[in-house]
Amino acid sequence: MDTSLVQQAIDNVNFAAIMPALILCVVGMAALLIGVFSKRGRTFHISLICLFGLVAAGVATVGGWNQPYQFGFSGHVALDNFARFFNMTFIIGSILTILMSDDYLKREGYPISEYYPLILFTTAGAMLMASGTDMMTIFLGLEVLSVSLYVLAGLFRNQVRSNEAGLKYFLLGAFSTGFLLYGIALIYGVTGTTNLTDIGNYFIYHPALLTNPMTIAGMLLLSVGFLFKIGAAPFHMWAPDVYQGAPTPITAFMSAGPKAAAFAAFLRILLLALGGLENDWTSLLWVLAVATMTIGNVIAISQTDIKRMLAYSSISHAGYALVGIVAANEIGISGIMFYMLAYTFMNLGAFAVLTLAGKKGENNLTLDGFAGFGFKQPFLGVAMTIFLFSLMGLPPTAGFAGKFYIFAGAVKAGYLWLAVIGVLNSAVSLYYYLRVMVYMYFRDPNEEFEWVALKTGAVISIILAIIGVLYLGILPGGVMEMAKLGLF
Amino acid sequence: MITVYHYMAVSAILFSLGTFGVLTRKNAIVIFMCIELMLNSVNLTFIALSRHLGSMDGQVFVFFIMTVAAAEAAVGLALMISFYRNRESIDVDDINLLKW
Amino acid sequence: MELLELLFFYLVAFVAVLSGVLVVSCKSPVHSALALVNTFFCLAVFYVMLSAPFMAAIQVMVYAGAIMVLILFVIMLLNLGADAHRKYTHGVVWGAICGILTLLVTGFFVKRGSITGMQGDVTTELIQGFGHTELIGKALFTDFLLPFEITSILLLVAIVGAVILAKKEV
Amino acid sequence: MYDKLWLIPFFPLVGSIINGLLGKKIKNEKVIGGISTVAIALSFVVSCKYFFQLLGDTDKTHESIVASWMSVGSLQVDWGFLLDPLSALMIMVVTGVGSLIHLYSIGYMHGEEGFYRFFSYLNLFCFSMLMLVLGNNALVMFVGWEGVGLCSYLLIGYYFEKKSAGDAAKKAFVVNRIGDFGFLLGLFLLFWTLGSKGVWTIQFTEIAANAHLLESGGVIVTIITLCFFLGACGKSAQIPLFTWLPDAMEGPTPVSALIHAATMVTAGVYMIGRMCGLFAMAPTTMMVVATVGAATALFAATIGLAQNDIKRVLAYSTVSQLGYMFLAMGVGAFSAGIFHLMTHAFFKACLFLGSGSVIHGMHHGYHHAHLHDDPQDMRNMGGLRKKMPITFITFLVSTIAISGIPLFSGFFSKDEILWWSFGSNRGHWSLWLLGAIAAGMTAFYMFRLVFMTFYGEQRTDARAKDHIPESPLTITIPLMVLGVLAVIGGYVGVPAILGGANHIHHYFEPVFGEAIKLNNISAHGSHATEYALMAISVGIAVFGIFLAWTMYVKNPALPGQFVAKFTGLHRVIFNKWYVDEIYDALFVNPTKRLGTFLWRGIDVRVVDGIVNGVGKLVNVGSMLLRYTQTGYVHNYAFMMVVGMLFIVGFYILR
Amino acid sequence: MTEHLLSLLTFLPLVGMIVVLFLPRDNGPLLKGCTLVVTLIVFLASLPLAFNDVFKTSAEMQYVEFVKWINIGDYFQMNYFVGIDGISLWLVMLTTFIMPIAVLSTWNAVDKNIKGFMALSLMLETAMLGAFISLDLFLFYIFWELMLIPMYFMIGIWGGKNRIYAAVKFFIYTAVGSLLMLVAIIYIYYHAVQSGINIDGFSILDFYNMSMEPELQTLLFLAFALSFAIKVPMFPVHTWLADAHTEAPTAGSVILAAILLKMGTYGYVRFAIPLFPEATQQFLPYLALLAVIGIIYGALVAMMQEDVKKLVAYSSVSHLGFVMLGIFALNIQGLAGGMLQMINHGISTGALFLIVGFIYERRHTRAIADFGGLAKVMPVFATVFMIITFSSIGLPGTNGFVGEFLILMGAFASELRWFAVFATTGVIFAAVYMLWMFQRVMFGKVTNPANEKLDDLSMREMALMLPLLLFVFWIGIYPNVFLEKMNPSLENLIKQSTSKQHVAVVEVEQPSLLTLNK
Repeated sequence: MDTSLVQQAIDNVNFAAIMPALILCVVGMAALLIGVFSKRGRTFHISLICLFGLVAAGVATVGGWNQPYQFGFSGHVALDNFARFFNMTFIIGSILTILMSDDYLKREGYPISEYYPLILFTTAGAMLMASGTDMMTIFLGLEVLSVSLYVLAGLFRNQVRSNEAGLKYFLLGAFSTGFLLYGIALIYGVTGTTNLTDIGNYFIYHPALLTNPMTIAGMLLLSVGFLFKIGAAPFHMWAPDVYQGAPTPITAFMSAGPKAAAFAAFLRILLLALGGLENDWTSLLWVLAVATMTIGNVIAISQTDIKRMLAYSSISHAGYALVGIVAANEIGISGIMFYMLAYTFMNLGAFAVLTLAGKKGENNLTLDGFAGFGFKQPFLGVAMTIFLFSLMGLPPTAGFAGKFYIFAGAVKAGYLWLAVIGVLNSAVSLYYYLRVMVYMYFRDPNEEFEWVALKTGAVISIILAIIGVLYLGILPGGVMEMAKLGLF
Repeated sequence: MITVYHYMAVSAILFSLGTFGVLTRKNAIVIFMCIELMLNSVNLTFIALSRHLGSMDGQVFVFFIMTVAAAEAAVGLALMISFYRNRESIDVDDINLLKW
Repeated sequence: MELLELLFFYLVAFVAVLSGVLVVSCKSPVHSALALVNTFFCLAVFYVMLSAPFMAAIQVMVYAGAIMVLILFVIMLLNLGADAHRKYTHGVVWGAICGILTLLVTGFFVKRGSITGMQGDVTTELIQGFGHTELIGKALFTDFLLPFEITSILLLVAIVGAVILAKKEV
Repeated sequence: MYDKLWLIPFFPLVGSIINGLLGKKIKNEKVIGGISTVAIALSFVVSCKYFFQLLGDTDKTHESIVASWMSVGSLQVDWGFLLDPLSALMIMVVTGVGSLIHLYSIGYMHGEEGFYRFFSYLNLFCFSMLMLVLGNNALVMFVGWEGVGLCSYLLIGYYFEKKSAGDAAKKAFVVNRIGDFGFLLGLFLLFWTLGSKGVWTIQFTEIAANAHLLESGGVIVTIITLCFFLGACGKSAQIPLFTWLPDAMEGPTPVSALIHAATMVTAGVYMIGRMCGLFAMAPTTMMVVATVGAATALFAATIGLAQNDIKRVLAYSTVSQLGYMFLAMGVGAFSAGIFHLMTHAFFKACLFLGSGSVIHGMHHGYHHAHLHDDPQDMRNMGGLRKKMPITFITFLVSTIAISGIPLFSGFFSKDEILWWSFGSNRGHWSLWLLGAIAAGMTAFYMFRLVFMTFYGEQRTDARAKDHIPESPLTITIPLMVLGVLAVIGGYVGVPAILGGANHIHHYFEPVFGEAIKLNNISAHGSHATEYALMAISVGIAVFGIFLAWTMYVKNPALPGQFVAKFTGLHRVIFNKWYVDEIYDALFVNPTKRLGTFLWRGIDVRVVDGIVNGVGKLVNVGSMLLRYTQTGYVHNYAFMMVVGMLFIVGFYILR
Repeated sequence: MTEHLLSLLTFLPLVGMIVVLFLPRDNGPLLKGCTLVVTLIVFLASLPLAFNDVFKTSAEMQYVEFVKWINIGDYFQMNYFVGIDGISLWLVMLTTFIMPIAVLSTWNAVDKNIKGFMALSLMLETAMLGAFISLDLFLFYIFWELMLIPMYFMIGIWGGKNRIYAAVKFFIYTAVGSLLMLVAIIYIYYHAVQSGINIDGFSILDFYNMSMEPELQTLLFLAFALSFAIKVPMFPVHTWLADAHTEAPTAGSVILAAILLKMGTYGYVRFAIPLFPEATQQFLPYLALLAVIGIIYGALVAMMQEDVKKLVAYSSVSHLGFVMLGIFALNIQGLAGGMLQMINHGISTGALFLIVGFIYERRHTRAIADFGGLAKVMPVFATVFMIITFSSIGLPGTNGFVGEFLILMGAFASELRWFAVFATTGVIFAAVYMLWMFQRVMFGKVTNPANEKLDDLSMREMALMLPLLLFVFWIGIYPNVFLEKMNPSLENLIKQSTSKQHVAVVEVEQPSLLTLNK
């Protein structure tokens, strides 16, 4: 009995299926150890190690592209193209984050070596979410990600805003976890399993269960949990505060990677496990998508703090991405994948500019603080402009291609009005994005404007982001094709 | 006969109590405890269901939930401590610097 | 026997709910914490009744033992018992409405729900024969190996996080 | 044969371009003036050649296409010229009178700033006018039509530093544009109507040939012709669009003579003549034309009675005489109308140039005495016949001609018109009556002008009165030539009952004959009637002269008494029946107010208000929604629970 | 070479922009010179298009280039598909012709951030040319939106006092419309896919042949029409224009008026009408009504303006109203007139903005009341101004007349007869507001001492105006050069918009694409 058990366990192990996450975890732990033995305040080499880890994970991901699916661990993970695509998104997000972080942390006075491993663990958690095919894996991946993010958000422990961000995120995140778990429990009760494929199959054979209040309630409570992570209304309210209070690179990271991870997991659950409830969740998400993008865009208009404004903009982008889920067709889903990648580039790029533009304490990241910025710092100005245009969704940028992709899905699925509302929302969003540019270029700088030095890491991340934004904007074909192949 | 519904009813009551507590209490630690209460109610559901369905998955899930709760408790309490150091309070009404 | 069991169930359930009420209503966090411990114990009893003794054990050990001790420790560390004169609740009415509604909603789907999931092979006999702990262990190291490993990362993150957050200096 | 017609407008165009581009460099007035005068004179020579060639030709209609202009689908427009008796006469008048006035201008405009500009414009005007009369289709005519409007604008605004000049120029152009509006509408309607009958054309010859496709006397042809008539009204200063012409006297006097007396203002008459085939088919329109013409003749004459500005009197006289021409066209006397056009060109040009000569002299005198009195006010003149004899004689001759005294040109043409207005089957005795009264008034105010200017005491300021010279030769030669023409010009159209052959009538036969014949237009009546009418009109004219003599020579105090007695009437007439004021109140000011309202009210308040309002609304919504983000965790948690309750509640209770 | 001529034209400015970006930022003349050279090269390179006689006979797309661009299987395909016919030919020419003039006009006017301005100008040229030559709706949309960016910055950075409001208004106003168009574009594509016709990406040539049920056409047409109407701009969505024109720098105004506004009218001709012929018929009276309101309204509002530039801006509303009326006449005269009037408006109004720029550079004011009597001080300027004024009024012999005449003629020959009657009153109002402005600026005595010593036009300024004047008369006197090359395409367009047979498409039940686990 013992041997067979061991054999069974060994048979189930398939490292290939978790390779990218594995690499990140190993490198993360190594970096932690090295950090312990490094001189306090020296973090650069740690960041390099972590970058290396990310690149390695990237190689592992890309190397497996279009290879057969890797299942493993008793159906707990599946490294398919869907996961690989999202993994690339996470890796890119993390790389850009780490690049912009080092000088930022030093400037703000928190050269914490554990920071980088935590980012790696977060990324690993995100990867597990994206490739998890069991509620349990997804939940644990989510928790790894969340717990790391609680820590990262509250990283600046002597800064009240950072504390507050971390604490708020923690309290609300834990609260939402309660709903998520309750939802999972109910689904488990109805189907007797937590494996997504099994759940889906079970519903196929027992279609009567699809109208059971417990099933629906389970689906909805589960959605609440994910919608919270995505930042969809009315579960979005943590986002602006946390984004504003968290360290800027973390804000950037949070709004890209974890959000994409939540989308990935949400998509998998909805499509694999709850595909039978399509009518229910599309109608729900229809409303929530509209609410999310409207609230995000409308409130962003009256913001003066750029970080907070981008936080609201991030909410509205989540709303656009939800449109893809509502469409619930191939184009919409590939669209979300593409959009998340595009959003990673443009949003991280914008935040990278902010990390450079800010001064210690970051009290100057307001619209007024940006007056005349474009001419004083031409490079950052142009970069910010490109990112903002991309966020607006104007061609030829990634944002446009992404929006086009998603709205194409919605239109094809017949959600014409949703697409119309979406584009009208984009019109509203023009106003506040343009206002940043108004301040950057059309206003004279304040008296006390000081030139801020460009830091290599952040500049590299900005350049990478610009390349990404323009490449995805002008020649999106390849990546769009990849997103298409990424359907599971 | 004690059915699974009995357990689930208790669980539902505890869940609602937890929600109520989260909404009404001011002390962040108590809020956290209320969240723990909610998680525990979920645990109860899981185990009851697991027993009812005769599968181990639910219990394993509870196992992981407990781990997660522990991890969250560690991080959450650390966050509260560092917040307390700065604000001399863990009243959630004092967590109001970031708004609008 | 069954009736007795049922009565016992109601008793435990009553205590659990009462403790839960105390958790949310006690002014002092310490009292709340103690009430919560009480709830946990009640749940442990339930677990035993559900023939999950291992879960009951770790419920007591991890929850009541570790987590609640940690919480109590922090309460004491921050000396939160001192500011008892302050108002400790807000929005009770709205909270109560929400709580009741939540109860209604959850009650509704519990009542209407059909727990008809696929039946597994774990029977009382198996538990008694093979042993609950063994079953859990088997599950963890075969089917749930990956989640189990993930929890290690999770705990690592939590430890590292707690350390860097609670450290006083950089 | 006729393929060099384009030369006629070409010379003035070249002259205009040369002067316009190089005039500033040339500086020498003689050269500039010379270029222009030679240019127009060359045109005159070419015109003469073609005119006589046409006289000897049996085929009376010749077209010459220079190039295609626009070719869009069924619309084919060419740059083409048409020479027939009508246009031949017109080019003779335009180039002939034009040449004289160019010559005159050399002297008159001596020393003016922008001398080259003046001649450039003048040449450009001649070019446009020749395009107008020579165009073989309505669009080329329209080019000229608007072109003369442009030149009129430029020349009226020649003294652009004077506000009144600028205003007058603008007014002239805008009022003309109102007419053009009619012209265009008529053209579109005509094009479309004929097109729907299968003939897509705007060529005059083809229009004339296909006019029969339209329903004679029908609504459509009436509307078409009324539209064209609106155009004619604008150009030829008929009621209700006459107000610009008196103001146009702000331009230099040669301009008044050429444009606002001899040529441009007669374009409307010419156009009706050109379209006679259509007009003849629309009796209602003809009626309107005749009535408007007669009314204008009388109305303008009444205003002319009381004006003191020498040029204004002439201007109203022009309006009045144009009214006659329209009366003629309206009653079907096409050839008589054109005949009057020609004679009027001679004597009115002479009168204007004469007045210019007087003004020139007065100006000289004032300039010498450093005075700034108005050199155009007749109350400052008097007794000039001795100072400027040539001017006086030519002026007098022309005045007699315009008054319709037998043996002078005006008599023949005017009498022909009056006879037709009475005797034509399209006429009416009341039209004749109006015309006759107007003729009497014309005689009165013209002689009032002569008497006030040349007779009696010299009322000029003592310091200036001895320094008023006769004008130089460049001025007097055109005067003399035109004076002679004013006398003899009428003999081409001596009516049959006076033993003449009425050459002009036969000359126009190829142009108007068919239209008249097809629509049965004829004037009949006994010779006795004709003689009687002639006598009455001459009598009225003589009475008018007598009255003028009584009031301004014999008894100069009389006008004052008269004015004192009829103060109200005089004021109304003196102020031109307040037509300008009425127009301002009725059209100009409401339009301005409407413009302001549309701008400040609609554009800024409503449209932009909505746009900005939506923006503001979103902003306000943003401010409000923003405060949902209270920063308190329990509020957020509350929202989450509420959201969860809504969602779950909705779906499971659904 | 010729087969890639259009791409060359379009992307040459972009290359130029990159070159400009690497030039030293302080060397103004070099930057300007380089930009000017690039635009001139583009103009010269575009001349073979204008001299190609194939347009006289063929309505086919010429110089077609087709490159696969984005190809996502059954999702969607976009191609780099460009080409021109007689309709776009002259707009391309207009663009390449106006750009050097606009650049030259900045010589003294733009003195800060020259590099940025020049780079944006070149980017704008690429975008505009791209929009005119695109035959793929998606590609068109990309260029269409791309135009906003440089213009936004031009207004916002180099504009007048109220520039921020104007720039933001311009951007949002125009973007709102185009976003709806984006949805419509996507919809058309999937409709085409569903109806089973053979399509090559978003190629409009394929969409032309697609039949749509009328209700669908209505919706899609409205989306397109709104977008284009804002760009034109038609009443009542014109208010961005006054602000944008007024605040933009001279070169910006010139480009905006001369080319950008044509995007809207071009959009109608190229997309809205042939794609949705039945909806066009349905909305024709309303759009024509708006066009006529625009004509009269624009004129009346222009009349009362106190700011020269604003006056010219509102006159654009009026003129573009004519263009729209001509287009909606949907007959050859009207369309030809409309197309010609687009060019005319580009030339005349462009020139007017240059003129306003000249006096603004000298006096730094645009208020009419600050001027007066300039004709005496600046005679050459007065002459040029006068010619352009009359061109704008539509005096025969100048370009304006030919266009207006054909438009009105066409409108009169169509069902829009009564609209044409009212539109013709615009002829009167045009004279009123232009001449009144001209009088107040140029005539009268010099009352303001600041106006006494103004320099007359310099050689550079004359060089700007002379080409424009040349075309004023050329088009006025011999428009056939232009007309004959657009006629075949226009006739083809009329055929498309009238003879298309519409068969009701059988509703195809959309198969659920989620075959993921079912």
